[in-house]
Amino acid sequence: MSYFSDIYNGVKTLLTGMSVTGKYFLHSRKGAITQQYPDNRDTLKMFDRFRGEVVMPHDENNEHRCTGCQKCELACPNGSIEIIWDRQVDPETGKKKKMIDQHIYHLGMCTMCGLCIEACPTDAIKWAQNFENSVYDRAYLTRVLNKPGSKLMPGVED
Amino acid sequence: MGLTKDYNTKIMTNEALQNLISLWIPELEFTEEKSQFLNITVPPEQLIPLMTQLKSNSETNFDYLFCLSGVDWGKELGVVYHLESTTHRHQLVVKVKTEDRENPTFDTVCKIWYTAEFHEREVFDFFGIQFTNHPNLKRLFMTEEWDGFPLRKDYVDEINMIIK
Amino acid sequence: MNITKNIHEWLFSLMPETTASIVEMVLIAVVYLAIFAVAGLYLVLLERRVAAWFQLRLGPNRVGYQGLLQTMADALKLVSKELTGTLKADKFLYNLAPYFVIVTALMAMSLFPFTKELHAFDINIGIFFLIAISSIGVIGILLAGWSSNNKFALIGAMRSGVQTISYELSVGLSLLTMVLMTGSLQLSQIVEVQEKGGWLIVQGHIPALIAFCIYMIAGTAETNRAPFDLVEAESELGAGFHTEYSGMKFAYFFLAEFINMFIIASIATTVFFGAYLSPFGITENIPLLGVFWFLGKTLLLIFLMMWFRWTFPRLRIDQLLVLEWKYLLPLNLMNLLLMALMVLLGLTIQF
Amino acid sequence: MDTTPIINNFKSEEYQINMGPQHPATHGVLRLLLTIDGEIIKKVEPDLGYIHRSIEKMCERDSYQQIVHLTDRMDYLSSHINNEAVCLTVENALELEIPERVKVIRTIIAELTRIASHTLWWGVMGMDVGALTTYFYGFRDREMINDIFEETCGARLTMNYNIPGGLMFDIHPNFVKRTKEFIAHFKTKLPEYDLLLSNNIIFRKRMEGIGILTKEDAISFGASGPVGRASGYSCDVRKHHSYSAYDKVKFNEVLKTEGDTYSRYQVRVLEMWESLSIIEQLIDNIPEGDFFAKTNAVIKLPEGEYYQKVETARGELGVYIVSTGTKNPYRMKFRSPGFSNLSLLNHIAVGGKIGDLVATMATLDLVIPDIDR
Repeated sequence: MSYFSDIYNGVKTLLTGMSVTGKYFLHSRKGAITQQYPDNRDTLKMFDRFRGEVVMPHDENNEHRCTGCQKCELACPNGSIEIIWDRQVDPETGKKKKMIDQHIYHLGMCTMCGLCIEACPTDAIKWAQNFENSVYDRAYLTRVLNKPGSKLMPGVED
Repeated sequence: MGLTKDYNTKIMTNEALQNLISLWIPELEFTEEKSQFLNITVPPEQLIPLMTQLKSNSETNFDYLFCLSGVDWGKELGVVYHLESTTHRHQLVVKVKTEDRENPTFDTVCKIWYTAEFHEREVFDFFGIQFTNHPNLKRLFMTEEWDGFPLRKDYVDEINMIIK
Repeated sequence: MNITKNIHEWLFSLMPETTASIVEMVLIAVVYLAIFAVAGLYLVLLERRVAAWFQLRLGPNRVGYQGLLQTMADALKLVSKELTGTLKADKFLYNLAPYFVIVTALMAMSLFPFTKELHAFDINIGIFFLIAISSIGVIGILLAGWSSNNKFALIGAMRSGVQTISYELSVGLSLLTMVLMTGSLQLSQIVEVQEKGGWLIVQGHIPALIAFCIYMIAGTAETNRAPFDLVEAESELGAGFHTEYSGMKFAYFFLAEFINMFIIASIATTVFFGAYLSPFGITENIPLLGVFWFLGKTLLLIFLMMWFRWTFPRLRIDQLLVLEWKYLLPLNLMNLLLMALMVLLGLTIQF
Repeated sequence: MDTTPIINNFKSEEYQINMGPQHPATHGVLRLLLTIDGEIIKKVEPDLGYIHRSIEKMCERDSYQQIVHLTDRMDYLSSHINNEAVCLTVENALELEIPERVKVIRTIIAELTRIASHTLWWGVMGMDVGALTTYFYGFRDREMINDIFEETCGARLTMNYNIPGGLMFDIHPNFVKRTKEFIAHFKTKLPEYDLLLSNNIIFRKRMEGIGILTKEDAISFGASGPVGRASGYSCDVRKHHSYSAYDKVKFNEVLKTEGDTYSRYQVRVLEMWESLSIIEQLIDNIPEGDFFAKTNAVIKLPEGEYYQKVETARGELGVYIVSTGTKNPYRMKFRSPGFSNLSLLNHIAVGGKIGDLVATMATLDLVIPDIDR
């Protein structure tokens, strides 16, 4: 008789399985878990800690907080940050001071580990929540983070 | 499920282990310095007798080889065996070294622990250490025609390696 | 049905009788082809949408309203794709295989009674013909797997051969069980019996129900759909027999699968659920609504097959054979005897 | 360019077939060289190295902080636990006192990672045996965990949340709330896993009695994690060599004795319940305090050898560091669970059919970057 009870139990488990999927089918109107990505661009907001790319915020006077200490460059495991700097005379104090010329960031090499931002003593760089990073040419992935003509915010020291 | 077990039981202390093992093979080097385990350095020719004994002796019963790594100590090449007993829960490290960098050869332990077959292939792949009697000793990760053994300290590859 | 009658008279007035009848046949064939090519396309869309709803997704909804033109676009893409093949393939058989599959699928289409009048080809061995035709398709699959010079495809094809030969038996026997009640293989006769005495699944009650279950299982296996999709078994064989096909040749296989599904569901509708007959005869006065009822029932059964597909894991090849030879076949034979006894003793339910 | 020489000594009925590197069932770029007689597997020979990045060599040039992010890329499904392994090794070597808060948070996230990994595995497992819908149900639940991770750590997969000494930053204020939401959600969904797949007759017939691994073989092959535990081999590192906050929570080590594919499946599903209970015990009791212990900017491990094992979702991950006292490790070795688990595939798959091989491989839960480090 186990032959028939096997069939009965087998069919029962199959029907239970079908009831699970059937339940989702009936609730499919409200239950879609997928997002319709390019359409929901306006409402799609990433979490504030999301690691999209490294940016250097500038204030309205075109001033940033990077002193050129190169700690981020040292912390980066992949060499995605390069800082070109020289010593210039600070107009206020008249002393020679390390100033960044270009803060170069290779997004293509970045693994989003966040060590550079942890390492930065002056909070000059931070994460942006932008995730649409695809470009047509690899060269666009190399970015200069400080804007042209920008200078160090006064009062920011190592 | 439902099995109550006493975890973290060690039957033999490192000292007792050392005393026992030194009875089998006299010329072993024991050290506990700079490591959390008891370390045994064994000459290559004594490796198989020691390992067989470690596995089969009911007091030691090291039946679990949980790590097998090749190490390049600069002058010497060697293999480090991390052993654990699943019944007695004590751990042991066995090291074997050779100064022959051209053609380093040890005996395989993959008859004792099956897992060693893959691990030894990995060591051969990266350190060029030959294991005699290994059933299928060939490159595991690298391609067959790869030149050199990448994890050796004297390996140079100017294209693929970025030195900081 | 006036239009068809008018065309018929117009054709016969235009040309000699033989030519006219040939032209008429060709016309009917073209109409059927067109209808079922489109039906196949929309079945693909239906499958994708239904699958999406089972899987908490939305499914294709971009091309056209709610994605209605999606499969058209896909077909266009497939037409424009390059036809690639393996170097050492047996070119003749390789090219022949997709046609084998699609032609047999389309041939079976002509037999179904959509309404009393809309019935292209009513032969007295209807069901026998359907079973025969639907098992020719496997030759196409075997050819495809054999000729494409790919071991994965070959394994798939061989599995297909084993599977179809086995499950052919169950399809045939379960339909035979129903034929015991009708006493005829002709589809129009079968429907007539149901018109008089109620749907066969009601008339035959328990054995008919068992026969229906067996038929659905075997029918799903016959169309090589999950849980019997060992032929394709994407996680085991990549894509099985059509691994090496691309473009329109692949589309033929793809389309044939869906048309075969339609055929299996249509046979079930005709034999078990009274084809175009409405439930309790509510729309008996409007014969054209028969099409609606026929398609409605068929789609319900197709939905059931989709439900199977998106719920169950795949069987293994030996379990597939165990299921057929150890479970379905003995049950089927018992069921056949039971039905014969019932018909003999007059235990069927008649309205 | 075929680098593997064709093995001759075939019998006349046998033929060879390449499963992978591009094959749906090998989950990545594993290449299996199968010798088959009809449908029966005669020999399985894995060919590795398609995505070998030589992480061990890269570690030799990186500082200890930098090494952590490389381990994300090993077993990407339990990246947090990999990070934890390296951090624990470094912390033990430095004899750092780690705040309780860090330990508890690490444990919670590790268990969330385990659930995330197992739900993904469950979905893919269903897909491997042909039930495609499971994939989406598994991902639905995993997505909630990924959102928790993203909110707290900033990344969904390669989190790099641990640093030697603690955590990179504190948990997000929403972390506790979201985790509780997830627990409530997942407790209603986990029974569905059983209804849909575990009890299904087809699934059970597919899984039961194939790919049998005995306890002795499991130990000898170095099987760990669910693979070992399904064979009755008690190998839970969380129990035997407790780390982080695992000594403070009560949980069972899920053990099965059959050692077949179905028991490996069951162990993983039951482990999700255990992980849930661990999280439940800890989530309300996250102690206040610092989220890191102060370390030097340049970490130099004292000369010596260090070994630390942790239990990832796949099994025992060992980190072996040989230090010469500099800021880089002299030799770093990862003993990955997948590597040992793969080595036993030939042993348990021979004699089965192609379908069995796929099911067996699915329950080994191989992640190829973990093997190809």
